[in-house]
Amino acid sequence: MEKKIGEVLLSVDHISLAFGGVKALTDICFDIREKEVFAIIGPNGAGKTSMLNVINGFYHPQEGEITYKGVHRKQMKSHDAAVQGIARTFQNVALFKGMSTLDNIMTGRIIHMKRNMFWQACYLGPARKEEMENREYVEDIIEFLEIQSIRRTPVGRLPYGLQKRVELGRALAMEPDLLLLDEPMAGMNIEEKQDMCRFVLDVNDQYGTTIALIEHDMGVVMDISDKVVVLDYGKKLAEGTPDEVRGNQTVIDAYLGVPHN
Amino acid sequence: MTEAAATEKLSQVLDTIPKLLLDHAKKRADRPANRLKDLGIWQTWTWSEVADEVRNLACGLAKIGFQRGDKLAVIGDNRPRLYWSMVAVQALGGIPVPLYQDSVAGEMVYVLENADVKYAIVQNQEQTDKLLEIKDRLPILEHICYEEPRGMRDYTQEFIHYYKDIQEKGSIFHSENPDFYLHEIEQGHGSDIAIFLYTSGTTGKPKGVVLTQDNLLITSLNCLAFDNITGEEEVLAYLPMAWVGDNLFSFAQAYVAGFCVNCPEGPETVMTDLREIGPTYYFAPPAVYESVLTKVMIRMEDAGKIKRSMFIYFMDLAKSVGIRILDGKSVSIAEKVLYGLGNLLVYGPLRNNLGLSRTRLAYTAGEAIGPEIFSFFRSLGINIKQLYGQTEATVFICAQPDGEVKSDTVGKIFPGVELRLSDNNEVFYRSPGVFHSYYKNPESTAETKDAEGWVATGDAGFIDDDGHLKIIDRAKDVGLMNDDSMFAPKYIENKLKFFPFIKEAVAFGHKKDYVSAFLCIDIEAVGNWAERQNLAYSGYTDLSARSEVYNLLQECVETVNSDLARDEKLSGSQIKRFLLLHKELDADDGELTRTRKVRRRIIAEKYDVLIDALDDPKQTHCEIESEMTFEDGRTGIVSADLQIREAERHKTQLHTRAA
Amino acid sequence: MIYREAGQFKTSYNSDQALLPIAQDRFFVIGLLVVAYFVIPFVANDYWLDSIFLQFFIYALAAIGLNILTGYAGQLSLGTGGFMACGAFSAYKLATSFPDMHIIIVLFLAGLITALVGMLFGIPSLRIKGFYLAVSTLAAQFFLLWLFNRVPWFTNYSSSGVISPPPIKLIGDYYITGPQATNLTQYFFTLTLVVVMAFGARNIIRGHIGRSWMAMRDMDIAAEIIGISPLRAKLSAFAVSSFYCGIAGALWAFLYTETVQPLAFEINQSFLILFMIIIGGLGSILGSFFGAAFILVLPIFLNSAPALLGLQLSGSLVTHIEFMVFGVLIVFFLIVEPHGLARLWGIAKEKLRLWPFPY
Amino acid sequence: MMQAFIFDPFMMMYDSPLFFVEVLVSGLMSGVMYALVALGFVLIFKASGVFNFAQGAMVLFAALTFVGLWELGVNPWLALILSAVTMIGVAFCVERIVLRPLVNQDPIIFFMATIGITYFLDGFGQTIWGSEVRPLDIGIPNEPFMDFAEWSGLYINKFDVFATVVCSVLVALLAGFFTKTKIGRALRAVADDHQAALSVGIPLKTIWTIVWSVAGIVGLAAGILWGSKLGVQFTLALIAFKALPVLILGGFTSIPGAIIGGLIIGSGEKIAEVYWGDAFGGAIEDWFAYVVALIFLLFRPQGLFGEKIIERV
Repeated sequence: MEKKIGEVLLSVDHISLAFGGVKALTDICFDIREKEVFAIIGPNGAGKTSMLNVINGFYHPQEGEITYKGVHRKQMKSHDAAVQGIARTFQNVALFKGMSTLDNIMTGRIIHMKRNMFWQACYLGPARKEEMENREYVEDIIEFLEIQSIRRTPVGRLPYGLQKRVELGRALAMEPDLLLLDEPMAGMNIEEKQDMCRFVLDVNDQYGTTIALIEHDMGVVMDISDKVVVLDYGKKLAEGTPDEVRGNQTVIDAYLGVPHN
Repeated sequence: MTEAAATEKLSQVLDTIPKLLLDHAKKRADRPANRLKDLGIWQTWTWSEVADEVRNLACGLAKIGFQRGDKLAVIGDNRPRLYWSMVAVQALGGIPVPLYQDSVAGEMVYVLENADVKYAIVQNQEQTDKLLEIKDRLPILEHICYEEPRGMRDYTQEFIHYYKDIQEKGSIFHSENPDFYLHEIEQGHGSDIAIFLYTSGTTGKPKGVVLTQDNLLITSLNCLAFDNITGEEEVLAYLPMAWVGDNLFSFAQAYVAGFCVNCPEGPETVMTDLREIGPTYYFAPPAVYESVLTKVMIRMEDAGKIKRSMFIYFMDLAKSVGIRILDGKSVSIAEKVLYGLGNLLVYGPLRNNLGLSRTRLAYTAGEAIGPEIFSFFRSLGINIKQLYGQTEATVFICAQPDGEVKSDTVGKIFPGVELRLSDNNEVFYRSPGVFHSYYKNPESTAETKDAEGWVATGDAGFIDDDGHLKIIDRAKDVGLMNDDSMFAPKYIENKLKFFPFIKEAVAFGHKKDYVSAFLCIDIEAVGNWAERQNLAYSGYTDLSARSEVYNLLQECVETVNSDLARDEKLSGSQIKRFLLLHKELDADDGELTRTRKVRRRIIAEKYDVLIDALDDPKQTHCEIESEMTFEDGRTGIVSADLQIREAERHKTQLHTRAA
Repeated sequence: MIYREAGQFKTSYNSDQALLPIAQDRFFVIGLLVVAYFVIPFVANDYWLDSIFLQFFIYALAAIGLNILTGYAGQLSLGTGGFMACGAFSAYKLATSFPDMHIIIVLFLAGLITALVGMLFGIPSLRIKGFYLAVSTLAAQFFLLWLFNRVPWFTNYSSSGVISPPPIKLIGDYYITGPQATNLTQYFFTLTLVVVMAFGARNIIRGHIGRSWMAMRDMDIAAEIIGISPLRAKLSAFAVSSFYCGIAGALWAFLYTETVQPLAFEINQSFLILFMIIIGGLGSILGSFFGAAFILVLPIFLNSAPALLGLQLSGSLVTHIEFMVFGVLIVFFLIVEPHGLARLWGIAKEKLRLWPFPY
Repeated sequence: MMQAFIFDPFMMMYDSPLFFVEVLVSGLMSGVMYALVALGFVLIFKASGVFNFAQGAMVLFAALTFVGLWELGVNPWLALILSAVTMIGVAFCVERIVLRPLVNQDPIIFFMATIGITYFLDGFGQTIWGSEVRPLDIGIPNEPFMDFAEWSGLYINKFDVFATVVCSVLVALLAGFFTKTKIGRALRAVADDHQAALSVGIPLKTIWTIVWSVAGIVGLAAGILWGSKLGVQFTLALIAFKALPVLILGGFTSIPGAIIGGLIIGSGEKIAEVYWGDAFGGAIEDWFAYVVALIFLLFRPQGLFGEKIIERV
């Protein structure tokens, strides 16, 4: 069925980022629109992850500006970004090893939980009520991601594929407007990849979440994304629909490392 | 008239399930009727809540045009909402037709059109897709209603409805015409047709067994009395809804007795859910008990030395003492004390881990159960009993009363049942549970049920000295060998299957000089054994080809032979030659029924090469190529070269076997 | 083995997330409380009530405090002694400035003041991690002790360093401090306080605040990116932790030693409590109790053991040996079982639940 | 009040500049001693990423052993060598018994383990050598150079000068050791990452043993110097606490940092004590260093010479 791409949610405007002398990103511009599945692709070291880090305020670009929900921002802490509805997952799973699947996903609800220390301490009335409501929300996600059977398992014991799923769950628990996925399918087997694709699409479809994902494996991306931006050596090579990008010669070269002659 | 008055009036004659529901909603309004493990906890519905849910659904169905006599298919895992839909349909004078949720679309077509199904209530997207796949072949199928919305938002066809939307419609409809629902129920009577149950059919096409409300309710009542089952029971509904057993134990009986039916989260969590609920009343086919026992043994293999020896010691003790205690026979003080200790250290914890610590009563039926499996559970203090029955009888024909439990009989004749044996030992019965007919199949009905209502079971058996029925085999399968000695394949196969290493066995001997057999190893048990022998293997086919494994199974076969040798009737049918199949028998390949019964003929056709080889004493091995279905549904060709073994056979001992 | 979980199913999130979801555990805890309230007081002599149990409860409280900071929030602190001192002196000032203030309020306020101080010294934790932080907490330790030593205002200008808390009534004629206070009153009071505060801590831990602490501990970057403000998480951890330590300190001075002096809270006290949570179990309330008990019983054992063996050892020698044993134990636990006694307990419990199966 | 804090001190400095210089110098001298202890920390941290809380205990233990042996009538030079050997032995045991089993644990665990070592060494040393205060006289008089004083009016303590000399020699040696020798380079490599060290061809455990031995010997030197200043006693172990702020200032990984940090703390402390002490009610050395360090931390967490850490995701 036809899904409606909405207004511009986040626009990246002439962003440049450098560590000491090393340029990670140079003059990047693109727009991410509501309800869109937006892919950032590129070879290793193309600056994909740095781009995400800039978007969710973990790195602060030296030049350029980011406009999110119509608000300009230059400097921002990543937890503020989270509160404003930007969630993300990490390339190498960043779960809280000491906690169970359930607790990990519950941490995603923290930004929605307000009860103060006192109520917490007696765990009565409001605090308990709040806890239960959020548990219910989380249980929906658990069912959605089909991880009921590992609800109580410490995440450390889970296989990699499942850990990634739990991490996605944690991000979803934040009820984000913009979900950043850093190589969600990295290191997965075909089956797991297919599952992950399904989940990504379902999230976009059911929760209406805008998704920006980095992917290494070009094939996967092309199937699921509405729009693709190609980075290489911190510069933007191309932007457009999967087909346009697929056709683009410079992209093919950069990707397959074909020397120009 | 007012709703209250109407309910009052109805509750005087509780001859249908919908009426019983109204009664419970009144008498035990706040007691739990259903639980479902969902979203991490056991969501609970009380009887009054269930009553409302059912009413709304029924009215909703009526609203979208459900008429008296319409058939509604129910497809999915055990879910309260699916059970409710059956009641709702009955309330409207319609007929629910539960189907096996794991059968593929192709298999469903026949049943659906044979039953003239007009409506279907299904669990989820998966089942919906199956129906859509075959819808064009089912002209009269009008409406499909799904229970779980996940992934259904793109299904915009107007004939597909969401369960809750229908209930929505229903509650509005009810508020508009309040006495419609009660009026509908009022029109229902005990003689009404309650349900179609399609027998999986070991042979040919499945047949739709028509059961009436009386069939279900009267049988249930007898059973409750027989085992004094109360409204306090907790049961776990995890067996296919399309199977008569589930219908009686976790549907009809629940509505008669008013106890609580719990539905597991999903097929893969059954064991944990079982453990959480700890049912007081439990039903399982032998296969389940068997796999449980195997798992227990395998897990104990890895236990520490002391712990294992303790386990073994107490299990031996239990075998002698526990069963006697359960049968109320006398035991010495010393034994009592020791057993108490064992109960503290082993039996209690074990029962608890298996989720059976609260189980007062456990039934097994459908197949013969292995003696040591049976005695294992009984020695733990779990009152597991056998019964004999079939769909056509609404289950009960014979059952074992407390204190009179034997592993090799199926018990005494059930209250309200008459039983007789024909001269060729076939079992006939007549009872209030006897089915109405096979739907749209008068001739089979006539074949099975005579004018006086006697039904042929097709099983051969005899009554032993204690008045217990003992089943040997399907009457038509009992064959004659060329030396005129009797050949009861099922009997032999069961004896083989009682060994943990043997998953399936098929014996051939009718009109042959000697008996020969296919064996399928139990990959879990044999694999574990192989590990302990540190014997490397690459997979099922490889493992079953190993001569070590052959030796292992040869012992089993020879034990069976010596066992058969004790019984002069069967001594002639000792196994001479056998081979291990290179693949598991699989329902997807049509070799087994959905209830894992062996489809003898199909196997005979498929593997005729092997059978010939077995029949020809000169051949020592045989090439085979066969198609098999893999986990993911793809099919492929597997080929193997199977060796054939000769087993030692024994002379007939002249004394008959001890019972 | 003793666990019978079949049939203990949860029909609401409330019961599913209960502190002790398993019935057998509930019975066990209730049993313990019954013993603590109705058996010990009537069998134990004054020595046990006054020295052992009182000390145990107070240590346990302090250990819980430190465990919240170090075990749950992952912020290593060597300033526990300082915070306890802070609690003790603020309690002293309060009690002397407002003679008829009720003891509970005194303790509560003392706790709050310590919490503020704790937050103050917690500020560096926003910039620095691990042992850098340890150093900054050492600063707290030294600075605070110096403060109470040197600034006479805190000791109400009393000439001698040693000052005793004013007698305070608990209820009616029951004194909780001072000469008229009976050991029994103090026992019940402290016991109740510890039980309540322990459950309080447990509740905070299992709520969103506790989760934010653990998230910080396990992976601070990820925590920040899911919207946990490091400022909030870390400072709240410091605050709660100091609150507990403060009250523990106040109890120590008012009920146990019955003198208020900085000496009681110097660096070794901090280490002792750190040892308690390492041995007892980082990130476990129960562990805090185990650790406290262990550290408390060990010296007693070491003192009596040689005598049992017929050896005569000088007091100083015993203390030195005590030092060595502590050192060895710490290293041992860090190597063998970093999660301490609590983890061992947990493992044993798992085994019992699975019994007779090995897994 | 205000006056006592802001006005008077500077007045005093102005009034008697010479006295100020003396204070400063003696401060610097004790700063040198702090640096010596801090050096031990830096060595180990550089090479093994372990924050060795036990450095203080090692100082005490080394000093105790030295004095103990000497008192037993062993020739002081032999005693010196023996104690050095003992420290190497200690290093060996620590690596074998504590560090190796903990390898790949996160630093905080190591840190706590070294606290364990501290307790053990304190207990062990005193169990063997007893806990009473032992005067230690290594023949360097604790008195000013009179003739220099007469000439300049500045009183500079011989012992302090000696300490400074020893210290600078040690530093020089270490610097050489780190830059010139193969092992030294390996050690530097380890600081960066363990794989690199292995690639140099020296097994990690050897490196750790070496570095702990060196730290032990530095400890010995510090112990003897401090010991002959304060007498050998338990308080030596507490010197460690003085060294911590030095580290914060200097950064955990920089030898020059340790030296300069030591000097700053040493002199700062003395000056603060002399000029502001009374205003605060005395004995502010206890915490002065720490507060300086704390304030410092807030503005430059990685210390004067430490490298800035870029966090990656």
